[in-house]
Amino acid sequence: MKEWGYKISTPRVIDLDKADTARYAKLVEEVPSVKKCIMCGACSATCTASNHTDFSFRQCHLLFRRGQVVNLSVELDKCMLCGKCKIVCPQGVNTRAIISTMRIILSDMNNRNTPL
Amino acid sequence: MNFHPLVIPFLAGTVFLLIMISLKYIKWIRLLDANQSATIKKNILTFKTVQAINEIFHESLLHRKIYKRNRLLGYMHMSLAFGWFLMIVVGKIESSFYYGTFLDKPWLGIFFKYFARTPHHYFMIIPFSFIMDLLLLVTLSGVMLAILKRIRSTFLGIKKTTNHILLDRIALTSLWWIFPLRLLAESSTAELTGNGSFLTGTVGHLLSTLPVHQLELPLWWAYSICIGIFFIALPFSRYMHIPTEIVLIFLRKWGAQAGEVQSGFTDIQLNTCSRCGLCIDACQMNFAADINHIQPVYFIRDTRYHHLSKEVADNCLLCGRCVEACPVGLELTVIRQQVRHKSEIQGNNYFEYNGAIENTKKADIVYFAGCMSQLTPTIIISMKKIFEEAGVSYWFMDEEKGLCCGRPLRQQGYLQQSKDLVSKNTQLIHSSGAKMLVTSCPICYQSFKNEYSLDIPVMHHSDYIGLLMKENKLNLEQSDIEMVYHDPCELGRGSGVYDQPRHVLQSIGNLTAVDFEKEKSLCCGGSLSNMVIDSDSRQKIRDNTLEVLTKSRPDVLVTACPLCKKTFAQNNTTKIMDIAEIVAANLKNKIKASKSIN
Amino acid sequence: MEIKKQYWNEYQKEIAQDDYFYERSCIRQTFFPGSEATFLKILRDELGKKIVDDPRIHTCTGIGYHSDIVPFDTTMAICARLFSLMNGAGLKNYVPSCVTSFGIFNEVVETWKHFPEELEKTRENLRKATGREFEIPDNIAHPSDIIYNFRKELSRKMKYRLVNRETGKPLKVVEHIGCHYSKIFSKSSIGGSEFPHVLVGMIEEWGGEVVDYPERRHCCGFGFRNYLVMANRGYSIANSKKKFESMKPYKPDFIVSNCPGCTMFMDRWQYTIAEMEGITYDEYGKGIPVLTYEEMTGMLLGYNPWDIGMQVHQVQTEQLLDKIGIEYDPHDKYIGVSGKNLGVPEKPKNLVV
Amino acid sequence: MSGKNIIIIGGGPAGLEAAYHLALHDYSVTLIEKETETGGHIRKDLKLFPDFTDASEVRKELSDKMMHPNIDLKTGICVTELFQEGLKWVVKCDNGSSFISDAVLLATGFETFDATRKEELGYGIYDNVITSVEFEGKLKEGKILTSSGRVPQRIAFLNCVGSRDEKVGNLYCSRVCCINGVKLAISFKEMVPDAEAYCFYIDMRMTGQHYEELYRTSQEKYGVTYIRGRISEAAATFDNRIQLKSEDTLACLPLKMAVDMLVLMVGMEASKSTRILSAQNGIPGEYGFAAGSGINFRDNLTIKAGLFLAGTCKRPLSFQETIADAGAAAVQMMDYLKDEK
Amino acid sequence: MPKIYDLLLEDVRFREGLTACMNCGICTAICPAAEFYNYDPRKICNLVQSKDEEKIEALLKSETIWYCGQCMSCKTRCPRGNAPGLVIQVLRKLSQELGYFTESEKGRQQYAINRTIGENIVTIGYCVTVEKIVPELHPEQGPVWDWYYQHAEEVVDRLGGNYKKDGPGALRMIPHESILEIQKIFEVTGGAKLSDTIETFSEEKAKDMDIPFNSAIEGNDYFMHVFTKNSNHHQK
Repeated sequence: MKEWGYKISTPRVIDLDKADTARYAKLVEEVPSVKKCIMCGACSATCTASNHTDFSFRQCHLLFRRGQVVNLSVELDKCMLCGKCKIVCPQGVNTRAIISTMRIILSDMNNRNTPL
Repeated sequence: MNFHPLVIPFLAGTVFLLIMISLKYIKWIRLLDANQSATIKKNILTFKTVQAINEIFHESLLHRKIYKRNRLLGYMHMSLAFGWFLMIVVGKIESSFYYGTFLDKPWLGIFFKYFARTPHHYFMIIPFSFIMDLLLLVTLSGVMLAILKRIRSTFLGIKKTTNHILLDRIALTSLWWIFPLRLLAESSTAELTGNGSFLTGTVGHLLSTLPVHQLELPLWWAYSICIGIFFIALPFSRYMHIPTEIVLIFLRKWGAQAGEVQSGFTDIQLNTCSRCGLCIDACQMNFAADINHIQPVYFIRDTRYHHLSKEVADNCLLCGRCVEACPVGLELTVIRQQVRHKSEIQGNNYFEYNGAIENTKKADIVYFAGCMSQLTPTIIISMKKIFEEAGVSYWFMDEEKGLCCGRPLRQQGYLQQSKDLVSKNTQLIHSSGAKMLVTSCPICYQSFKNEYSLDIPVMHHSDYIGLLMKENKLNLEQSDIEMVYHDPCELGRGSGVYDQPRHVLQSIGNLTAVDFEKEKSLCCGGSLSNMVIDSDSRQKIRDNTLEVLTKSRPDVLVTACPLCKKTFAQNNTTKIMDIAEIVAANLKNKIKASKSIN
Repeated sequence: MEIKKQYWNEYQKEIAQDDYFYERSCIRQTFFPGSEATFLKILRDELGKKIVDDPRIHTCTGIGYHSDIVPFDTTMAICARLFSLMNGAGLKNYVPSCVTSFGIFNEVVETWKHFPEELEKTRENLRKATGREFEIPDNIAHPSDIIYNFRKELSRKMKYRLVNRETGKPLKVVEHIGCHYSKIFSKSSIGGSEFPHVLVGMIEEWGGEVVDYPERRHCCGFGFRNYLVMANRGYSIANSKKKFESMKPYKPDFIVSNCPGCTMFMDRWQYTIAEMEGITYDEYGKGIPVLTYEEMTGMLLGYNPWDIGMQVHQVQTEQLLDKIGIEYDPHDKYIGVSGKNLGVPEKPKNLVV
Repeated sequence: MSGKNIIIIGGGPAGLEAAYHLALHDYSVTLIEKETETGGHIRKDLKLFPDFTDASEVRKELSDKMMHPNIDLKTGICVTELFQEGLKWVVKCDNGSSFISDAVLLATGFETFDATRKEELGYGIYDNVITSVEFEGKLKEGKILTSSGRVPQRIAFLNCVGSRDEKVGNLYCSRVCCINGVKLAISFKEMVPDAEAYCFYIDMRMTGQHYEELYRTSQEKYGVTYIRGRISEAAATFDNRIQLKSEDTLACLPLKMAVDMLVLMVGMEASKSTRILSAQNGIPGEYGFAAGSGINFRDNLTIKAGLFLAGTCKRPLSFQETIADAGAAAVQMMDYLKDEK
Repeated sequence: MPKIYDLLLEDVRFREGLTACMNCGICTAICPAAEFYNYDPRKICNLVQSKDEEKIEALLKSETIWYCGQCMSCKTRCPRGNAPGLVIQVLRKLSQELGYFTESEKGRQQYAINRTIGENIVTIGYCVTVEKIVPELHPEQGPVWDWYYQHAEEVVDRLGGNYKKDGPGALRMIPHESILEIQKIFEVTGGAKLSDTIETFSEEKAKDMDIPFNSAIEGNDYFMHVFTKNSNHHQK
C-alpha cells in the first residue's frame, strides 16, 4: 500500500440535512420551556462551572439542538446543577431540567447504542 | 353444633391473608440493607422493643397522632381499628367461656351468636352480649363517619380526599359492609334465639316484621363473604398498611433509617401508607398551584405498584411539609430522592477541573457563601461586615472560584457526581485548619451537616450571628421596626433551626408571628429540588406564601436563605431582607452598614 | 439565466486588443508547459497578435507570499521589476499566466492606488535594489480573458465543437474559476465574483453546456501551505473531494479551469481518492478529465493532443477526445522531443487508465 | 374653506392619512398617485405585524377617508417636476397637466431592495429563491408552492438582504424586516404546521410594541428556528432544492442545509420619485432618502419653505410609524399655512 | 515592546482588511478552512478588534492562524467590506517576526516552506520547478508525474518548453543577472531578513525539542518533522 503521509479530512459542518433532530424533539416534549431560549448566554455568564472551565451551557444546548452530540455528554458532566442559570434566565427556561434531560437522553442512546 | 359451611369464606380469606403477609414480611427483611440489619440486631433485645409495642398500641389501635391533629378523624380510625380489635378479642373470650375451652374452633368467636343458640343455661350471657353490642355500636359509628368522609370530607375538616384505585374501593366497600351485616345477622339470630342485647335485641324486634327465618342464614353468609373478600383484597390494597405499620414501628424503634438507595425498608414504608391523603392538603403544589396528582399518597402508591412516572417523581419541592403531616411518619422526601437515583448516568471523576482548585489560606472560620448567595451580593457584603465587626479571622472559601456543595445533584439522584464534589470541598475545608464552617445558604448547610462528615461544627449564619451576640462580639441597634420571619425549608424542617434566628431578630425590632410557622412554614416556591414545575406554578406558590407572610403588613420580611430572598424579591410588595443584611444594617456604632443594604 | 447575463454585461472589463507582455506561471510551466506554449501559438498564429515572452521574467512570489514567507514589500518590489521589464519592451498590457499572479498584480496595483506612500516605497526599494524605474501597466488581463475576448473569432477557426459525436448532444462541462481570478476583486473578473463568465463564454460559444452544481464556487483546496506541507494535504484533498461529490450527479464530461493549481490538483486528487478509497466520480472508474482552457482551445482548434500536453494528465484524456471525435495517434503519446519512446507510465492500482 | 390648497405627492399610507387631516381642517387637497389605485405597498400585504390586522381593513379605512369633499384624488399620473415660484409651488406631471399650490407634501415612499443585486443568493437565477414581497403575495393567494408545485416542507427566511450591507451601499437597517420575517414565518407555519421554518438573522431588532412578544410566540407556539448567521451563498441542488451556507455563529460552526424555498427579507430603499424630486429641489439626504431640516425637531420640514415630508421617503418606517408621521406632517403644514400670509 | 495591535495597524493590509466586524459569520460560512479545521475567521476578527493584547498574543502563538488557505472567498462576501484573509496574513507575519510561530505545530511548518519555496525563489527564480516536485515527497502526483519527472527535458521540450536552457520558454534557465536582482530586492525589502528570522527561531525550537537540525534539507530531521508531523488535533 502506498504511503501518503496524510488522510482526507472530514468536515465539521453542521449539516441540517443529516443532523438527527429526534433527540431535540424529545427534549422539547420533556422540557417545553426550552423553546423560549433566545441564546442570550446569561446562563453561561453566571455558571459556577464556567468559572473553572470552558463549559458553556448555552453552547451545549445549541449543539444538542443542532444534533451535534459527539462528546456532548462528557461536556454536560461538568455541570454541578447548582441552579444559578435558572434564576438568571430572562425567559424562564428550565435550564437544569434541560441539562438533566439531555444527560438522560444521551445516556439512553449510549446504553442502547441506537439513536432515539 | 360448631361448624357450618358459611364460615368457609371467612376461613379461606384468613388463611390466604396470613400466607401473603408472612411472604411479604420475609421479602422485606431479606431486602434490608447492611446498616439497617446491623442497627436492628443491635437494638432488638433492648427496652426499645417495649417502647415499640407501646407505640403500636397508641398509633395502630388508638391512632393518637391523628386524634391530636383532628379529633373526629382520630375517633373514626380509633373506633374502627380498636373497636374491631376488641370485638375479636372479647368475642374469643366469650366463646371460650361458652364452650368452656380456649382451644375451640377459631371461627366460633367471629360467628358466636350464630353457633351459641342455646344461651339460657349460660350465666355470662347478659354482660357479654352487652359489651359486644356496645363494641359493635362504636365500630358502626366509625363506619358512619367513614362513609360521611367519603360523601362530604369537609365535615371532618379535610379539603381534598384521595382519589382511590378500584382495588381500594372494593376493599373499602367490603370493609364497610362487614359491620352492618354483622348487626343484621346477629339481630336476626337474636330474634330467633333471644341471645341479643340492647342493640341486636332491639334491631331483632324491628326485623320481626320480616320473614326472619329465611333471612338469617343469608345474612350470616353475606357477613362471612364480606370478611373473606376484605381479607383477600387486603394485601394488594391500601389496607396492607394495617399489618405493615406494626413492622415499621418495630424497625424504626430499632433505629432503621432509609438510606440513599431503595431497600426492604423502603418497601415497608411504601406498604405502610394508608392513603389517608392528609399529605394532599399539606402540599402547596395542591392548594397554591392546583397540581394534585403528584402528592406523596400517589407517589408512594405508584412506586409500590411499579408504575411511577418520572414526572411524578421529579415534580416535588421536597419542602417536607408532607413529612410533618404524615400520620405514620414516612420518610417521604428521602424516598423521593431514592427513586430519582440515576444509575445509568453514574461514572467517575466528573469534575476534573476541580484538580486546579487549591487552598493555602489558614483561618479560624471557613465561610462558604454558596452559589445562590453569589446572586445576592448584599448577603455576602453583610457577612463580611459582620465578620469584621466581630473581629473574626475567616477564609471566604467560594469568594472567586467556589464549587457547588453537591446537594442539588444529590437531590436529583446524581449520587456519584455529588460525592465527587463532597470530597473535594471536604479536602479544601480541612486544608484551612478552621474550627468551624459558616454558610449563608441553608441548602449548603443541610449538605455540610448531613452529607459531609466534617470533623468541625457547621453553622448557618443565622445561628452563627446568635453565637457572636452571645459572645458579645456584636451589638445591635434596637428599633421598633416590624418584622416577620420566613423559615426556609432546608433550614427549618430540614435542619430544625427555628428559634436562633428569631432570637436574633427580637434584639433588632418587633417580630410578629405568622399563620404557618416553623414545622408548618410554607415553601417560597423557588425550591431547587423540583425540576419539572413551570415558572407560572412557582409564581402561584410564591404569591400564596407571600400573602400569608405579609398579612400583618410588616416593614420587612426577613428570611435566611438567598434562594427564598431571590424568589420573594421577584414580586416584592414588601421589603425582603436576609437576616445577615438586617443585622449588618443595624450594627451598633463601629462600622455602619452601607446604604446598599437598606 | 437572464439575470446571470445581466451580471456578465455589468461586469465587462477592459481587455487590451494587442501587444501583450507575457509572464509565465511557476505551476503552469512546471505541470502543463504545453498549455503556455499553446496560448502563445494561438495568439501569434491564430490571432496574429504580438506577445512578448521575455527570458528575464520570473515568479511574482505569489505562492511564497500567500504562504507568508515573503513580505508584502518584497512582493510589491518583485512585481515592480516585472513591470519595468514590460516597460523595457515598450509594452503596457500585462498578461500573467497564473491566476495567483493575476490576483497579486491586482492587489498590488489597488494598494498603490489607495496608499500612494506604498507606491513611493516600492519605487524607492526597486531603485535601491536594481536601479530600475517602472510604470504601472495600463491593462492587466489574464490569458483566459484574452481567449474569452477572441472566442468568436477562434470559434470560426475550430475543427471541433464541444459536442458528443455519437449523440450530437452538447458536452456537459464543469468550469472551475481560480479563486484569485474573481474573488479578490470582482471587477477584475468577467462576470464578477459570483458567476464569472470567462470560461462559460468559451464553453457555450464552442458548443458545450455548463454544469451549475452546488459547490461550483468552492475553492479547489490548494490552500498554499495546506498543500505545500505534506502534513496538511488532508485539507487540500478534502476540498476537492467536496466538489467532486457535488458535481458527480450531473455526470460531467470534463472539467476545465483557468487556474494552473486548480487544474493540476483536480487531476491529481481524483487519482489519490481512487487509490485511497477506491472512489471515482465517473461511471467507468477513469475519473473526470481536467483540462486547462488552453488545452481545451488547442484541442478544438485541432492541435495534436500530444503536442499540447494532454498526456501529462493523470486522469487520461482519450475518453474525451473520443467523445468529441478528435483523431490522435496513440503511439505518439509517449514520444519525447528527440523522437525516442519514453515508455509508458505505470498503471495506478484503482484508477483506470 | 381656508382658501389655501395643498398638493400631496404619493397615495400611500402617509399621503392618504395626511390628506385626510388637512381636509378635515378645510384645506383643499390634491393628492397625486402614480399608480391607478391608492394604498402603496399595503396593497401587497395580507396581514400587518404585530397584531395580524387584515391589511384590507386598513386600506379600506384609508380609502374611505378619501371620500372627503376637500380631497381631489388624481391617480395614474406621475409627477415629473416640482419647483417653487415665489411663494407658490408648481407640480408638473407626465400627462402634461400641472398644478399650483401653497404647500407640497412629499409622501413618495420607498421601494423594496432589488434582490438581484445580491447575486450570491441566486435571486432570479433559482426559481425557489423569492423575496418577502413575493412570499406575501403567495400568502394572499392562499397557497405556498415551490416552482415544481410542491408544498415546501422546509423554508428559510434571510434577514438584512440589502440592508446593513456595504457591498450594496446600504449601511442602514431597514428596521421592519426582522418583525416582518417573524410574521411571515408564523403565517407559513399556520398554513403548513408540520413544515420547518428557519430564520437567519444577525440581530433580532424587535423595536416596536409587541414585536418581542411575537418573536417569543413564534418560538414557543410555532417552533420557528432562529439561526444567528448570515447566509453566504445559495445554490440549486441536483433535485432542485436550495442549498444554503451560513455559520451558526452561536455554535461557532459552519452550517449547511437544503431548503425547498429561500425567502429574502428585502430592505427598504428610497423610491425613484423621492430621488428625483428631492434632487430637483436640492433636498439633502442619505441613500437617496429625503432628509428633514432637523432630526429632533422639524423632521417633517425641508430646507425649502412650503415643501414638507411624510413617511418612508425620509427613512424606513413601520406602517404605524408612518401614520403617526403623516399626522405630524399635516400639523406642521397647517402651522406653516397659518403664518404664511 | 509596542502593543501588538499597533504593530498590526502598521500594515496596510490590516487597515484594509478589518474595519468594524458585525459577527454575521458570512465569512465562516464559505470558508474552506472552517469546514475542515477548528477555525472561524469571524471569531478571529472579533478577537482582534477587541484589542485584547493577551488574547492577540495567545492567538499569534496558536495553531488557529495557520489554518487559512488564503482563497480569499471571505473578501467577496463580507457586508462590512472586511477581508479576514488579509488580517490572517498580517497576524502570520507578526507571529513570525516575534518568533511565536514555533509555538504551534502548524506554525513550525513555516520552516519547511521557507526551505523549499523560499529558497527556490531566490535561487532559481520560480516557486517550483519540475525537479523540486520530488515524487517521494509528493505521492499524490502519481505515476504519470514519475514518468514526466524522469524524462523532464524530453517531455518539456516536446511541449514547446526550453528546459534549463538559455532564451525564452517554459522552464528555461533564468539569466544570472535576473537572479541577482531578485536576491538584491529580497535584501532591500526585508525578504531576506524574514527568511533568516524563520531560520533562527526554528533552529532554537529544534534545540528545545532536541531534533537534529542542519542547513541542508537532506538528513535534516527537523525539516522532515515539521513537514510530516500531524497531531490530528486540529478539528476540535
